[in-house]
Amino acid sequence: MYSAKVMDHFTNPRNVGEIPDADGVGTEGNPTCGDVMQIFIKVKDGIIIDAKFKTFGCGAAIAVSSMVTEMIKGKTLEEALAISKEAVANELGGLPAQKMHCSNLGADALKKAIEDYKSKNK
Amino acid sequence: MYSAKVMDHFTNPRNVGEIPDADGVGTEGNPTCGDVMQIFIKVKDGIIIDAKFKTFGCGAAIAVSSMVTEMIKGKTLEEALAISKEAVANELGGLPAQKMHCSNLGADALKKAIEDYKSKNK
Amino acid sequence: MRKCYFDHVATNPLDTRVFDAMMPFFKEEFGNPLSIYEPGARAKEAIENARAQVASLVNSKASEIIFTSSGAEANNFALRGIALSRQNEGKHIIVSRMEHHSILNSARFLEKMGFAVTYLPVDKHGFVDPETVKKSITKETTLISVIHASSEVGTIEPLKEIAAVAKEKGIILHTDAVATTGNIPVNVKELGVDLLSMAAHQFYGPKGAGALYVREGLRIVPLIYGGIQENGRRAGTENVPAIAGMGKAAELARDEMKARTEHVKKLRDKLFKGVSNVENVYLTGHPDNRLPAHASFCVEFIEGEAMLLLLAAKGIYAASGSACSSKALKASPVLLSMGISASLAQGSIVFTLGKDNTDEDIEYMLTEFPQVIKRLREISPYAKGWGIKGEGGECTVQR
Amino acid sequence: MRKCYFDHVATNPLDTRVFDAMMPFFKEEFGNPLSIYEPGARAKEAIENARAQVASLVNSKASEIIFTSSGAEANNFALRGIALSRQNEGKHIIVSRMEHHSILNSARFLEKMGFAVTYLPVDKHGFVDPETVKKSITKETTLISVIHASSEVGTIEPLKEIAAVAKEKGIILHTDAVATTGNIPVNVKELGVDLLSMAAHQFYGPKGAGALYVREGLRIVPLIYGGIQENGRRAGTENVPAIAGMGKAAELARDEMKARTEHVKKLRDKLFKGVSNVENVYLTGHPDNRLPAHASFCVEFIEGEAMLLLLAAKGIYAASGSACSSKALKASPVLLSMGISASLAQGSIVFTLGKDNTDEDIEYMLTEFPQVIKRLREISPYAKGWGIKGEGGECTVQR
Ligand SMILES: Cc1ncc(COP(=O)(O)O)c(C=O)c1O
Ligand SMILES: Cc1ncc(COP(=O)(O)O)c(C=O)c1O
Repeated sequence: MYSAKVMDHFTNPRNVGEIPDADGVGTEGNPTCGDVMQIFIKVKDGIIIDAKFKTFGCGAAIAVSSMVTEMIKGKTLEEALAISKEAVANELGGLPAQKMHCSNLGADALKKAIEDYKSKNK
Repeated sequence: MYSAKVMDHFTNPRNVGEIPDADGVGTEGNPTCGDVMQIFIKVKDGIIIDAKFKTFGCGAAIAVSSMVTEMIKGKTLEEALAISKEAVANELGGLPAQKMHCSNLGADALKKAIEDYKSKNK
Repeated sequence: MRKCYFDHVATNPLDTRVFDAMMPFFKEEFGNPLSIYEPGARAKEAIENARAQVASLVNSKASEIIFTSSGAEANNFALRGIALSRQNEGKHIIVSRMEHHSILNSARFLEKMGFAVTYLPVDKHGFVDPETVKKSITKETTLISVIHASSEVGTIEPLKEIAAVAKEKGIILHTDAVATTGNIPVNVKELGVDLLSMAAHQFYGPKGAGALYVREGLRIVPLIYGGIQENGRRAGTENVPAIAGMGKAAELARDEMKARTEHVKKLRDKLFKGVSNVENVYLTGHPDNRLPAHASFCVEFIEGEAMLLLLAAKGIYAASGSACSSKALKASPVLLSMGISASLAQGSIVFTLGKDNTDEDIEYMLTEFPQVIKRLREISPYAKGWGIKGEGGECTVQR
Repeated sequence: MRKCYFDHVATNPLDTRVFDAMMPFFKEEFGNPLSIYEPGARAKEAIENARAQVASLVNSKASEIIFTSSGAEANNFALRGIALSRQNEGKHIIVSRMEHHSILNSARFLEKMGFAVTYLPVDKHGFVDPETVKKSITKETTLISVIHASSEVGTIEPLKEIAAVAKEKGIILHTDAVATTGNIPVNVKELGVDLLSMAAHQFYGPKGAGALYVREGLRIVPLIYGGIQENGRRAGTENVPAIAGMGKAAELARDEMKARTEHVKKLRDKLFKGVSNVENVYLTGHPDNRLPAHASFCVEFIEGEAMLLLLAAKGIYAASGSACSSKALKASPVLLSMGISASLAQGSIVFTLGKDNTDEDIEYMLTEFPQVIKRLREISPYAKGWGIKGEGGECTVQR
């Protein structure tokens, strides 16, 4: 069902956890009907220097969270904002069709985290 | 499907043929929808001394004809008239339900042969 | 005693290679294809592999193949599924008089549900006339179903021409290709059909697996509701080994079709020639435009079941459309619709050959069959004077 | 790595003895049961033999058993076949919210055809209340369908009491006994049902064979029309090997039921005990009045598919009713109807044991499962502070 890369990120997720003094936190999803992702970022000079996540959800949701946090580290906020759902899925070697929309919340949670950072640093 | 006795009478039918100078001939059935039996009898002193048949029809019809002609030889006309469809079927070790009514015409053809004889000898 | 199986239209023997392809899915790989763990995933893979194989046999996309449990299920599904899905556009369907019971009785069910059904007449060879199809179409017509080839008389219908008529009028066309798929080329694109039924056991595959081709984009109401198997179009835990077997059988049929056809046609023509020596035996169906393995006759003055039994006693297995040999005790409606009289139809006998039949089988049959006819004619009140002719008689339907 | 198959509710492994009983009908005895010659007759005999074996398992007459291709087909057949055959008497049917999709979606189809359907609520254990059934009955009601036991939560319904209500009102009662037949005693007379669905692959029989018990004298409209197979009630060339296998599986289930039940119940209770040590894991369904091989839970703070995948990586195969693990992406309606919240239902996990599971399987599972939970809770935003408790927690649904 899942690609080897998805299974790798699911079974050995990178960046699990919270950042207590995060510069931005974004949550996306809804536990009553599916997955919930929470992304924590640490930003320095407009660059994401650390990222962590907590996720309630299926294998795809956990792999997506892991992948997104990997992808954004070292990126500028603008570069990070440009990451699309498709980009995450591609990086994972693809996701099953029915998982594309409901479990691929990483980019959305990330956007919220960046917005959170920006609203705090206006 | 058929009992061993039916198969025996079907594959080795007794009394096949016509009696050119028959005392009575009876035909029952309809070739457009099923079986037709023709029974020929020779009568002496009220006793059936010979019987033959010709049949167009399935295995059951042929076996029934063979059996009926066997059963009536040596019998009085009254005894022969008393032979029922069930009696023929029993003598054959039973017939499949759907064959009981449509292929078991031997007793009817026999009755017609006896009537034919009687009408000629009034 | 020699055994000659000449009833391939009833069902085929299972090809050993097909059985081998089924084997793993009985025991080790027993998982449910819906399950997300490995054994389930392998069962799923087997099904998708089979789907591609079946699609390749009929030149469709894999996603256009829905597996069923039999040809009859595929036919019920097609007829009722399309009639229902399009009932807002009209409640008239057209079927031919050559159809299998599973189409005819589905049509009758639809009649009870308020649909109008036209039963297309056929000519003496069993052909449906595309012109008649055209004339039968009304504003209410949503579906036409015409069999690809009759299993009873072998006649192959002019489907392309019928498809042209259907297309012109924007009407869905289904064909029951149970007797043809795997036996002669079946190409959904070339035929121009929207739906097509098939059954694995008709091409050396297992019993318990059939399929319906449904052209992409066509909406069909399920026959069996439930889970999301077959994309929600046919529920029920999949019969994985049977489906895997159907796939393998489809692959073999595609690869070996030409050789198989040549083989059975040669034997069948030998059979035709031999039987033409018997007087008052009439070929049913068209002499040339017919299934290559199919030889069907009406034998005058005698009845089919009696022939079958005497042949079987000699190890020769065949079929008949006589009233007495059907458990419903009705003469084959197909034979009657071709204008064959009920009494001649009583003498129906059908030999359908297969890849494993041999020249010797045919020779054996050609010595036994005339004797069976002779024996039964000796018993028949109608056959005075008839028997085996010395020279060739005419071997066509003469009514 | 140890492989623990704990998903018997999805499908069972095929018993070797069952496979052996099927074998002859793949190759040598491939004849069509309708044929009148010997090979066909032996196939027919195999089917009738299997019919008697299945009848004996559920205490019916052989003539009351109709073979189908699956449990889903039997359910569709029952619901629609009875609703249609009795539609002149009324167009209202009653089903419970515990039903399988094949019942629920058939009911929805009937709604589209103009029937009214009542969906019976259930309590927190999943029980249908016979009083509620009684109150739901109207003058129009013709059919009630209540599952014998839920495959999702294991709860066994009070069918006898429901049958008493149905009988009093002269209403036909169907039960989906797919999860029970062959696993616990199923006696159509004692249960008092008029129709009962079953599937061979749920008691170590093959996929591709199911059956519907239809009480003698009850008229039912066919689902699959065609020839005269199954007395004209279910058309299609019979899947002879699968049917023969279902018969053998029924015979074995009857003979070995007691021993199998004792075995799985012992293992299941050990599993219950072990899992009760994990905090915030709730048993679903009734703790006692449930299928003996059935252990189902909701694990708080984490999601079912993720558990399934991590368990599968350890060779442990289970099922879940979570939205993410269903391809329809909906949480199990059964769990929701029992009052379990959608977010708790996301943590659904179901272990169903079988005769070949061992003590060691359970011990292995009891070491791996808590670790899987722990790992996922570490990732979960909701599980702060939760993990494995040292002592026994309460193991029942607490909502
Ligand atoms: C309770 C219940 N009913 C019906 C079915 C459908 O049976 P099948 O998968 O054989 O079609 C299942 C499936 O396992 C089931 O568990
Ligand atoms: C032309 C045709 N259609 C449909 C069927 C029904 O197929 P099945 O017996 O697989 O249900 C048959 C049976 O052999 C057939 O010959």
